[in-house]
Amino acid sequence: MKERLLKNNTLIIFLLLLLVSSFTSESFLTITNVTNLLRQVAPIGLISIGMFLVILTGGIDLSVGSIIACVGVAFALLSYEVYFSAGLLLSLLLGVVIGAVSGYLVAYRGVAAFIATLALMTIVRGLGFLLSKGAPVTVGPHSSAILQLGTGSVLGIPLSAILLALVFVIVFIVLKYHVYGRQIIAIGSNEEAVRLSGISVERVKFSVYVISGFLTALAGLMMVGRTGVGTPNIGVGLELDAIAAVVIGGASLFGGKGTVFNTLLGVLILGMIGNIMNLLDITSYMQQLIKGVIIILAVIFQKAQQ
Amino acid sequence: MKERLLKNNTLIIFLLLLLVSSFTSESFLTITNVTNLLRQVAPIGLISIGMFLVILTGGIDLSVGSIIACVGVAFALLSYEVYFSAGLLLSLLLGVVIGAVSGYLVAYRGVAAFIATLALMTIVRGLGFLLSKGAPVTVGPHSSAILQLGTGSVLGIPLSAILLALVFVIVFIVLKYHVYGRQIIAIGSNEEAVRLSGISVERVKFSVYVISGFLTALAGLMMVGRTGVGTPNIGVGLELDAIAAVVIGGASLFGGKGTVFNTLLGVLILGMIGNIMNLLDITSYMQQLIKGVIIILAVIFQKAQQ
Amino acid sequence: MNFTTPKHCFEMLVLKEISKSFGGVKALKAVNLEVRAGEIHALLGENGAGKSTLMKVISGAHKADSGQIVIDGEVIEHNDPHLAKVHGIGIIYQEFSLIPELTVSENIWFGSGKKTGWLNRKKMDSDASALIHSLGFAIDVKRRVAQLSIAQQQIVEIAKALSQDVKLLILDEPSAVLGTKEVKKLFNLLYTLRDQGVSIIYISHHLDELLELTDRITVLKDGKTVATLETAAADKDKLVNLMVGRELTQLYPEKPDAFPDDEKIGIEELRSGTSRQPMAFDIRKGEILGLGGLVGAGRTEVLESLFGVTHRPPAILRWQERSVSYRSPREAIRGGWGMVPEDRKKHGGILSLSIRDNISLASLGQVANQWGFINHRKEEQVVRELVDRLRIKVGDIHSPLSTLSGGNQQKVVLAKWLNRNLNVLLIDEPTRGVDVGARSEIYHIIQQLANQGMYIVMVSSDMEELLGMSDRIMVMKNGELQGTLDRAEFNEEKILRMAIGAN
Amino acid sequence: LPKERPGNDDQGVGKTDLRYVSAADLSGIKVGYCGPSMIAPYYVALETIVKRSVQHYGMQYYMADGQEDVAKQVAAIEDLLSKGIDVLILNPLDPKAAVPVVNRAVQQGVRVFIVDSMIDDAATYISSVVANNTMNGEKLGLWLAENSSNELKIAIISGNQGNPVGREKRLGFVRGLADGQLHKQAKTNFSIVAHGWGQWNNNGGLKAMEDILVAHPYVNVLLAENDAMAIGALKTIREMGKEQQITVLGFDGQKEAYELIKAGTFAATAQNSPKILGEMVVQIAVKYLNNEEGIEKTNYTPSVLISGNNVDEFYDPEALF
Ligand SMILES: Nc1ncnc2c1ncn2[C@@H]1O[C@H](COP(=O)(O)OP(=O)(O)OP(=O)(O)O)[C@@H](O)[C@H]1O
Ligand SMILES: Nc1ncnc2c1ncn2[C@@H]1O[C@H](COP(=O)(O)OP(=O)(O)OP(=O)(O)O)[C@@H](O)[C@H]1O
Ligand SMILES: [Mg+2]
Ligand SMILES: [Mg+2]
Repeated sequence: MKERLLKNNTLIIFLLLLLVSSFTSESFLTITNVTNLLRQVAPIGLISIGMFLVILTGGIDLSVGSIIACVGVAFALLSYEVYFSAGLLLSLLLGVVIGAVSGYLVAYRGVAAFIATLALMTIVRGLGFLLSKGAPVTVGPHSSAILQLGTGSVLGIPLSAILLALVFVIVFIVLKYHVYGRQIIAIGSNEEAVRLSGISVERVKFSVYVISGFLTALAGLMMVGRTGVGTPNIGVGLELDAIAAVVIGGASLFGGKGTVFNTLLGVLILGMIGNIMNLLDITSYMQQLIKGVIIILAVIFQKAQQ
Repeated sequence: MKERLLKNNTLIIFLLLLLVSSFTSESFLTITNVTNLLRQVAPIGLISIGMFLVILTGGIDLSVGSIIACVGVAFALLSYEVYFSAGLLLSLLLGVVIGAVSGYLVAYRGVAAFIATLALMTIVRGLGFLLSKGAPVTVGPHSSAILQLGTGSVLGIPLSAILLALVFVIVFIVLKYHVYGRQIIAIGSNEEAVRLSGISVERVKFSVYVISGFLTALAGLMMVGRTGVGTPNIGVGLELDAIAAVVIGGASLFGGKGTVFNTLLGVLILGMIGNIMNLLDITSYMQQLIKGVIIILAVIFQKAQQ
Repeated sequence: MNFTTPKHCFEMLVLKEISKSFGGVKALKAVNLEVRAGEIHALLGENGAGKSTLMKVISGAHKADSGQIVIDGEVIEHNDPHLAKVHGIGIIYQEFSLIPELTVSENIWFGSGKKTGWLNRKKMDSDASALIHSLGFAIDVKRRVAQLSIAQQQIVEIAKALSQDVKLLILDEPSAVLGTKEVKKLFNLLYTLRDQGVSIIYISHHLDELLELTDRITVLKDGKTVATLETAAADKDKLVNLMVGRELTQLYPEKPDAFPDDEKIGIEELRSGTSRQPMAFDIRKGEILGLGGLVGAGRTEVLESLFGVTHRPPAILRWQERSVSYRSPREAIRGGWGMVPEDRKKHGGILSLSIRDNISLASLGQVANQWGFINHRKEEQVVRELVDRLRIKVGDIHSPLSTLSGGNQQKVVLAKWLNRNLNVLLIDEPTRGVDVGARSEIYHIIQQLANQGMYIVMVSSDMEELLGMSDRIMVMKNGELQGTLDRAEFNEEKILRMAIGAN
Repeated sequence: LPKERPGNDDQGVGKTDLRYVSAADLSGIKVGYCGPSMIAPYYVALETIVKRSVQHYGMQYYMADGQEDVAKQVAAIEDLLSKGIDVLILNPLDPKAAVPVVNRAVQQGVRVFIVDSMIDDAATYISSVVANNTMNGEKLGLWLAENSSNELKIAIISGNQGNPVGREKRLGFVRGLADGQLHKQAKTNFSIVAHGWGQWNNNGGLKAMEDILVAHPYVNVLLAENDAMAIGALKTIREMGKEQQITVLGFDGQKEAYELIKAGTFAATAQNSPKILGEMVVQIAVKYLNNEEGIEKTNYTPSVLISGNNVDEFYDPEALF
């Protein structure tokens, strides 16, 4: 166990960054900031976990940024039509349905994941705009409980972070102890061999896109919870952040490799980079530059120790 | 030959679209519109050809949208410092250098193309903003000859379209009749075998990113040529359009498959979709939706006949 | 160390103290090898002995950690396949090294042709065509390699290696994917080359081939040279002894005299690729039904349509008064069928996954509770039992399958099916590329399964194996059944005649 | 070769017009500014002005960028709060989305001022300074009604989808135009025949205009929601030789637009000066910190229409924007 932790480069990068951050900014390790940081990474954390599962099977999901937006808009619109809980369920269902469409195209029609989810990214974004008529939609008063999801906390820990932790634990356990998890990993390594072992490759592949859609919808609700508004142009480029987090976590884009723990670390690393740079008053142009360089360094470091 | 054309699904899709467009809008086949269309697709055509070469080797280049912007800004800034021709050369060199960095990371450091070029996308975009301080830069009067590249025409044919045709022909011939072209295709098909044949896989891989950087820089100059302004926030999401064009052209994202002719058709198809929908006054939300659906249909159609 | 090499050396190739490790694995430990000009030199050794690695060192695909390569008295230092070509070394790797998306002629000239410049496609095509003809084969050189059968691909590999003048030709298990007819042609070709003064290194696990073809044999064991002997002075027992360090017990298991009961599965309406006539045959309980024929005869396809792999209308199976057909491997496995596919690396095992995960993949239900959660302790116990039962040589069942030698990988793929209560096991080329020692173990396992009452169908291109293992042999040609032989009628020539349709 | 590229550095902002003098010592005050993005020259100019004005009063300046995404803007504000700012100057991406975080800031004792874009009244900010986009639109509409007689076939090029400021601008325009025509001829006589999207930049405007002019060659008015897109569209108009046919209207008062107005190819634009906005909001914040009375909740910058008549008064070749 100890050895494995020492060999975990993502963990090393994470700890290094933590150390550097604590020393360079005294605001970094304050309770406020840590709480903020957790709130900020929670939605992208959920998305990245879904993305990780998709990437494990050798796929990719570019539609997540659009799903975030579309689900947020849908929830806000529904808040005027149905009860809060019904709105929640229907919004999550929307995410699931979009994921199912991607999954169907990839698993059952053999469309390359990149292109299928790219098309859905466009379609779903358009849908979000159509539904909202292009303007942000404020959540109705009967559903303002959604704000709890974004800003509420239990014993000082943000609710959204707790939810993320919960999802993390479930996915961790499933990957390690459940037949389904074993199948996901195996498919990413050698699809044909898995098929010949009597496992329905299609069904498993389909399912990861559905999960990704679901988790992204959940993240979309969190985003609404932070602002109280469903915004159709939110989350542009988010898919790239999520993918970057997964890869910094050491996963391979060809599938079969990586752990959900490291994906979470990848999310935290990216979140911390953004946070500390804001704290250090680095201008946003410079931030982009530095972020790119850190991603490259992290990935090269990942490879170097292998 | 005839048979091969009949079997070319991309061509069929293209012709179908052409037919439908001509019938639904009488403006479509006017000289003005065709000229516009050619001007609009020329830059993205160049980029897609570069992208195609990268994809042939099994890679991907996400940095093109940022290169477009950064090169445009650099050219505009240089127009106040150096002579026109020097500005042109230096801007193209910038594209080449950025491509070389991607190529180095992918070919010599083994970083996954997706992540290396994703990082560069961020870095180069930041660089463009840093250079321009966030504001568009108007090209100096001594370099206004650049406008020829964007708006000039020879015998009624836009200069930019002629340039695109030239690049297309060169790439076509190289892929078919030059050893280098064989090597590019071979790498995407079976990298290990190429290495065992004593060919420097690294050098070939490196080179395609350089070419992609060069062609994108050329496209960037075309864009500047259209407006006379170097804009740092141009070209966001362009990489996805280029990739979509290549895939609609029947290429595989795993490399080794596809033709540059079909890539060009892919570019025209996407360009026409956007153009005809604008001509038909379809609202932009609907446009996104329709575009996504057409991409999916095209790809499924591609697969169906194989 | 001080090696002085005489200028006019009898040896065309001398390897001195070559060592090579991969991370912690020492693949070669100071190997010495001498190959004379104009001889066919065999390299023999167990799976993982280091044969392929040694050849890759010669071809420049790997750089040796230490040691010297001397070619025609000249010490060469390289880790560049191109330089090896300049020195007249041609090689056919064990794994295919063709480029699927290029045509046959493009492949033949790839690498050996110009490194840069323009191509003369017409000349390339006609030269390639002439080359293949001169080897005694015929393949349309304008076809893409992806469209060729494996045997044809192997021929292209050979043509590619001979596309330039070679002084040394290395063939790493070339016969594994060739049929008897092609192997004969290949041997004749090699004789001709030898007579022209070309040195040849030939690797194979088929002792008969080596005894027939080669002039000298070098045995490799655990990355070290054990001995080099004149073929004339060698026999099977001696070779096996050198190779595995022990006497080989009987290669093929005892066959039972009779079958306890007369249960059978009737196969009807089986259509495979090229066949016009649907096939029909029986599989008997407890027997091993051998499926013979030339490479490309459609045997793999028969197994695949039984197992529901292909998308053709599935075969109809009549069994215990019921009539079923499987549309997917999943359905077949539910029905108690299992298949060990032909291509172990592509379809059989998952190389990057652990040995444990590979073995339990098809039977996760057995070690999981009703909610699908896996009991790791139970799983490992089951896996360990199977590893012991099949005598799979593993250090740690958690290390990836790729760390095992070929024979042991094959056993893992077999072990995967032994954890289910199978009724029927389909085995495609059970010992392709597997060394003699492991082969014998695999044969005994298969026979044991049959004795326990399993239905077994075994495809094999190895005539000896087919004769030694089968209770009945079905022979196919061009996707059609040519006939069935009982054990009493077994006869190599008869089978061959049926396979080429000359009966 | 000209050695100097005109006005694209911090000096190009022009002189400050900060007349208010602070009595209190503000050197310990930390001011955070959070804008919607740094990818439009307008926002870059605004940030520069706010920064200079904050430093003018000796206060410490911090900034965090919203990066075009409401979620990222919320995160950016939170990061500012982590730094312990006393004053937040916010240019919200969305009127509603920033409300929860603003109220959280206020609870922590941070004094919040809003600039450029409106925020919802549910936010407990102290004061806001905005350009009256609707009013600006109206002025353009009125001007057009005034200066035209034939039937108007209007094309509109908007920035990006879902942007509330753009919406105010175009709706204000339509209102002003309708009102103006009703006054003038007791009926309206215009139709909006095309709507394109230009991503707020030159190229976008150009490309949108190409397709618009092919489909609707009879267009005789173009309204672009910012000057950059209008300038891009003008290229197309010129290429197609329709300068005489089409009246071009823009928003914001970008320097290049003024030059074109002087040249006569650009009809009119409505000033939305980042300089005035930035200086006003900082000045109001300083007044508040000095406990001054009578600070308005909402403050509008003057709405000014700039056309050929008055462009010389406003044109500043050194201006950043
Ligand atoms: N690229 C590599 N990386 C790590 N280990 C390797 C690599 N190539 C070979 N090995 C290891 O080196 C040893 C020798 O392998 P090699 O392929 O040379 O055996 P071989 O004699 O050709 O076996 P076979 O008869 O199965 O082909 C094995 O333990 C193998 O696992
Ligand atoms: N990769 C391939 N591409 C195209 N055709 C193929 C390919 N492999 C085999 N074939 C063709 O399919 C038919 C049946 O092949 P199949 O592999 O089932 O034969 P087989 O008898 O099992 O041969 P093998 O001994 O090589 O396994 C033959 O006509 C063969 O030429
Ligand atoms: Mg070998
Ligand atoms: Mg076979």
